[in-house]
Amino acid sequence: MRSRLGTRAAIATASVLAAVSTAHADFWSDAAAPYKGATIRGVSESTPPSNYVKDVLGPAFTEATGINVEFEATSWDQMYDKAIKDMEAKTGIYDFVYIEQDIIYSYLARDFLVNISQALKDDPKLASPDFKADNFTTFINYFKNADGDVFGVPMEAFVKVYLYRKDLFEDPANKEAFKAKYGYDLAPAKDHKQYRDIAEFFTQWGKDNDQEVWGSTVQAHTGHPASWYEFFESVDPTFGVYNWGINPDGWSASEANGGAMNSAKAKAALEYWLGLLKFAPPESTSSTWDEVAASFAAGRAAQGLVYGENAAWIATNADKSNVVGKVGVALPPLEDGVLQEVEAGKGYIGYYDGGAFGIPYSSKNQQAALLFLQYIGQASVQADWAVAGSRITHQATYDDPKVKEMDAKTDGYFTLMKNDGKLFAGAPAYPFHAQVREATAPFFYEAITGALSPSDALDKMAEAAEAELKNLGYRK
Amino acid sequence: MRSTTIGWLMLAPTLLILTVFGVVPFVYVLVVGFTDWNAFAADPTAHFAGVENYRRLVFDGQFLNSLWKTLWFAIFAVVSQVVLGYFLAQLLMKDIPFKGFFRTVHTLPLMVAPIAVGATWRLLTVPGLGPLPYYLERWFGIEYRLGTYADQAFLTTIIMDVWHWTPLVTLTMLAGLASMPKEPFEQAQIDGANKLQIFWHITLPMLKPTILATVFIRMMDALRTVDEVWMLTGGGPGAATRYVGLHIWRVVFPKTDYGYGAAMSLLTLYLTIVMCWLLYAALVARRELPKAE
Amino acid sequence: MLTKKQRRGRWMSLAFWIAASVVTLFPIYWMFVVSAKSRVELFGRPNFIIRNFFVENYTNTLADPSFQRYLINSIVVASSNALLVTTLALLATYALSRYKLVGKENIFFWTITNRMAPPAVFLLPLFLLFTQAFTIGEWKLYDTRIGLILLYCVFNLPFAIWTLRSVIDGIPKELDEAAMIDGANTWQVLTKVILPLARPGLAVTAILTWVFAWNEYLFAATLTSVHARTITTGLAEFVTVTGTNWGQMAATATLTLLPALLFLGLVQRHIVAGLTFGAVKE
Amino acid sequence: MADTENGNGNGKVRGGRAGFLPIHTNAFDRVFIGTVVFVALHLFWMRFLEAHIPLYIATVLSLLIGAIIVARG
Repeated sequence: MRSRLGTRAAIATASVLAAVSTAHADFWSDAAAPYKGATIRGVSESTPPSNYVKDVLGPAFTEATGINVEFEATSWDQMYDKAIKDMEAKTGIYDFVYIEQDIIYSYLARDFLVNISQALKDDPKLASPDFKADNFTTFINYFKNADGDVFGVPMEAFVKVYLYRKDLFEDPANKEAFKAKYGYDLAPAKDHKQYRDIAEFFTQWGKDNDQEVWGSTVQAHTGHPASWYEFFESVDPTFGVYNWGINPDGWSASEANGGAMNSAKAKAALEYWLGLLKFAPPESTSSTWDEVAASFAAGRAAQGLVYGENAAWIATNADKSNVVGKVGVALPPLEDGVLQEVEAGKGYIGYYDGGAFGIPYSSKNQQAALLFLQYIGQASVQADWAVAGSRITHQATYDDPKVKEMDAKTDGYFTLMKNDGKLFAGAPAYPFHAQVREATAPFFYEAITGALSPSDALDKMAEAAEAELKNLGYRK
Repeated sequence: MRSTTIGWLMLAPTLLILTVFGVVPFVYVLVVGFTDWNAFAADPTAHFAGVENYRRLVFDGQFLNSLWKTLWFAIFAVVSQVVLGYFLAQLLMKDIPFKGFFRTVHTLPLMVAPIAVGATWRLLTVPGLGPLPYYLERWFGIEYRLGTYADQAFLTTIIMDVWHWTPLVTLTMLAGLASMPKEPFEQAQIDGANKLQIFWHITLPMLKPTILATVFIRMMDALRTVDEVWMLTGGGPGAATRYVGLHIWRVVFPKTDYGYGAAMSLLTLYLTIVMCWLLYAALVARRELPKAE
Repeated sequence: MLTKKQRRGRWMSLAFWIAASVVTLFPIYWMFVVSAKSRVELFGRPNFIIRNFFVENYTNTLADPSFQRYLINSIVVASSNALLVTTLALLATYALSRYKLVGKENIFFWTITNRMAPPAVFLLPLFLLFTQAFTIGEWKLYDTRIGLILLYCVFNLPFAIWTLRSVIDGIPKELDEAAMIDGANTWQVLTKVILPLARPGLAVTAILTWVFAWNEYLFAATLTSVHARTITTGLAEFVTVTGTNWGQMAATATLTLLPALLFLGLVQRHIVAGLTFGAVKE
Repeated sequence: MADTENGNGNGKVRGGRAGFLPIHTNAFDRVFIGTVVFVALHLFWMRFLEAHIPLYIATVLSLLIGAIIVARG
């Protein structure tokens, strides 16, 4: 939602930023002189980090350069529709667009975006001395092409982590009862069996104590892609099925053709995930990422996989969350052998999510937009932005005192991101991301409602994915 | 005598706007419907594909299913609205205290934006937040989960539509009832007809034009419902409430399947027009009949 | 003098209407309840009582400059569209009703088909038209209020023509013919004879048109960006972002409803009068 | 209006005429009906018959039907 942290803090921060920019006044006002009075327009999803750009960084940039920024923060679906339509039709409405990590390959395949590295090389007057790709975390690698040129300036990055309720897990009575029932100590789950046991245990605990508490959140909306994402990006990999089980060699999905979408591992993963619904709050089949975070914040779940952008406010903001100070952060539970595979560089254990701002080729104010993207990519603006939106894109941001303070309150979420971020990965490099998702999702929803068995659903999905890939002309 | 030129001039702005904003996009869609254009295909340019899209469509189970769902949704919703609207209009004809107040309250839902209707009903029906699932379970032992049970979701979309649009039907019915002459009713009562007979032989035939017009306009809008359902269920669970407007939206936007989506919407438009034309023919026939006798 | 039976009937209807009003109001009341609570208060068992009004949901929305802009845009777009549509529809229906025009029944039906199209797929061509075809130099129809006002005619004109048709047909031809014999020109006939007689019908058409335009979402969301966004698109912005902010969304929805309510209150009398008039000649 | 020769008296009257179609039609209506039939026949053909009989037969057939409707409907 619109970050209200934002507006109030905005004034204070803006003045700080103004001070910062006077230090660099030479560069920003000099470089921007030819574009003074121009207006650049951008579109993004309305998230706390975006709203920070809208409320704080945009106005600060205008003050430093005289370039106006019109920032359209809208819903996720709308943001995609409009950005894609604009670039597809080359209308030139937007001068910078939000690029979610998973759509970048589609955009690169279509040459929608300006090569930022190249543009700065071509016009050195525009290149800010502060802007260096090396300052960023490895997340920026997702926005590079094969030659290492940057096409997007990361503005937010999160990992989807395993959140659990510390208060429940550390309660001695619970520990004892758990040990008595399952024969091992109650602790954040390391593997799927433990996770399931804990989910079962706390669901029963909720019933016995007449509390509205269930074992695990499940992001299982039966009409929204969120559920599809949770499975393919966060659950399937922990069973050792990576990149949706699609084999780029011939673009096959079914096991018969060399893919893994309907492999035994994938079927076990889906069965496990659907099995969690028994131990999930009743709203789970209507839950997208938003409701999962809301359920966890309401204290209705003992554990769950939650997108990182929510971790911070769940753990710290008492206006929005019932579980402030009670949240633990850990790595997702894994099947045996997956961690070794991942460390050997073969896969990943969860979703590294986020996005960047890029410049469409059709933009008519590319130079002004370049300046803006460099402005928000400065090291000096990162820490406040990180606190407002719990996002980190610069390596150095981790060491900022404000961020460290936040890190302590969130049970080390930022530390986990810093140390284990490498185990997570963004979406696979497919240009047909949304197409395959939409083609297979109907069967997936049927699996959640129980109309299809996990095995049948995955078989049908593999078939549908291959048909779609053929139809699109990738699969021969 | 009246000059037809002036008549055409008066029609001209309407025709112009409808042509520019209605026909031009239609022609565009018509053309795209014969291509294989998908923005993220291996070859993202559009190529002429003949009737290939339509050939795929007539075998597309998901699309045909969503058509059926939409049709049933529209029929159930519109029939309930007409029955309920008639009943309420009859009651509003009677002399009751605070009639104006009740009428205003009854008209309220009409004022709520469809997208807000969807949001409001979502607030009502989400487990853990909304009162409906809570009290249904508590008082009647019904497990109410829109995300899980297809029938419940389907029914809820109908109830939501009835809640939203019955007021419009009531108002048109009220107008129809109020304008009916009194004599036939008085005569029938003198002749000793009972209530059912009066309804069947006098009220219904006289109200028929109003009913048909209402059905026509409501049917048209029900068949293109998107906003409310998108907000409430997103088309789920599974494809239970993925009505054709929503289905097309998913194919055209997230999936960027422009060619196929264009074909799909043309086919839907075709079916809607044919259906409405039949209704319209019935309506016009009705209007001309008294003169013919 | 009421008989016992009639009196009982009155009480029964009264009881029925109270019950019906509760059912009608319940979702709206719930929306209001949600809008008056903080996020933390909403967790747990549903509670219909508002203990302490959480004004922040409202103040946040109201203080947001973009919200104010959305509100103004919505008012401008809906009102202009209602005015334009009612005027054009009056002219069109008058022409269809009084002139011998070739194929007018077909024209009438064709205008209505414009309301039948599934909106989703027309978004793409309209987007292209708005951004590339309808441009003058740097100026685009995209993200302008005038663009929305004209576009909403596509589905409001058919509706208006449909409603007004019976109104105009209901005015005896003899009246305007008599005026013409007295030397009135077409414009005078329209303003002096037709307009006063059709006023209730025009009012109801304008009201419903206004409501449709006020409530439209899909086109407004696609064809505007910053300057011409309407209030319904603002509502949708609250939906898909981190930890759905139900309270503020409900507050926005409630605020969206208010102008429409005001409108309804002002014109309530005309609604029924207008539709009644329209059906006289059926 | 003297359109009672068409037993059911069911139809649009102004400028129309009575053909074999159950309602009175003008040229516009008949072209419309012809188009509707044209499209319907093709769709059904693709769904049920194309496996055995090529589609252009449907085209020929529906053009024929369309011509009859426009001429005599």
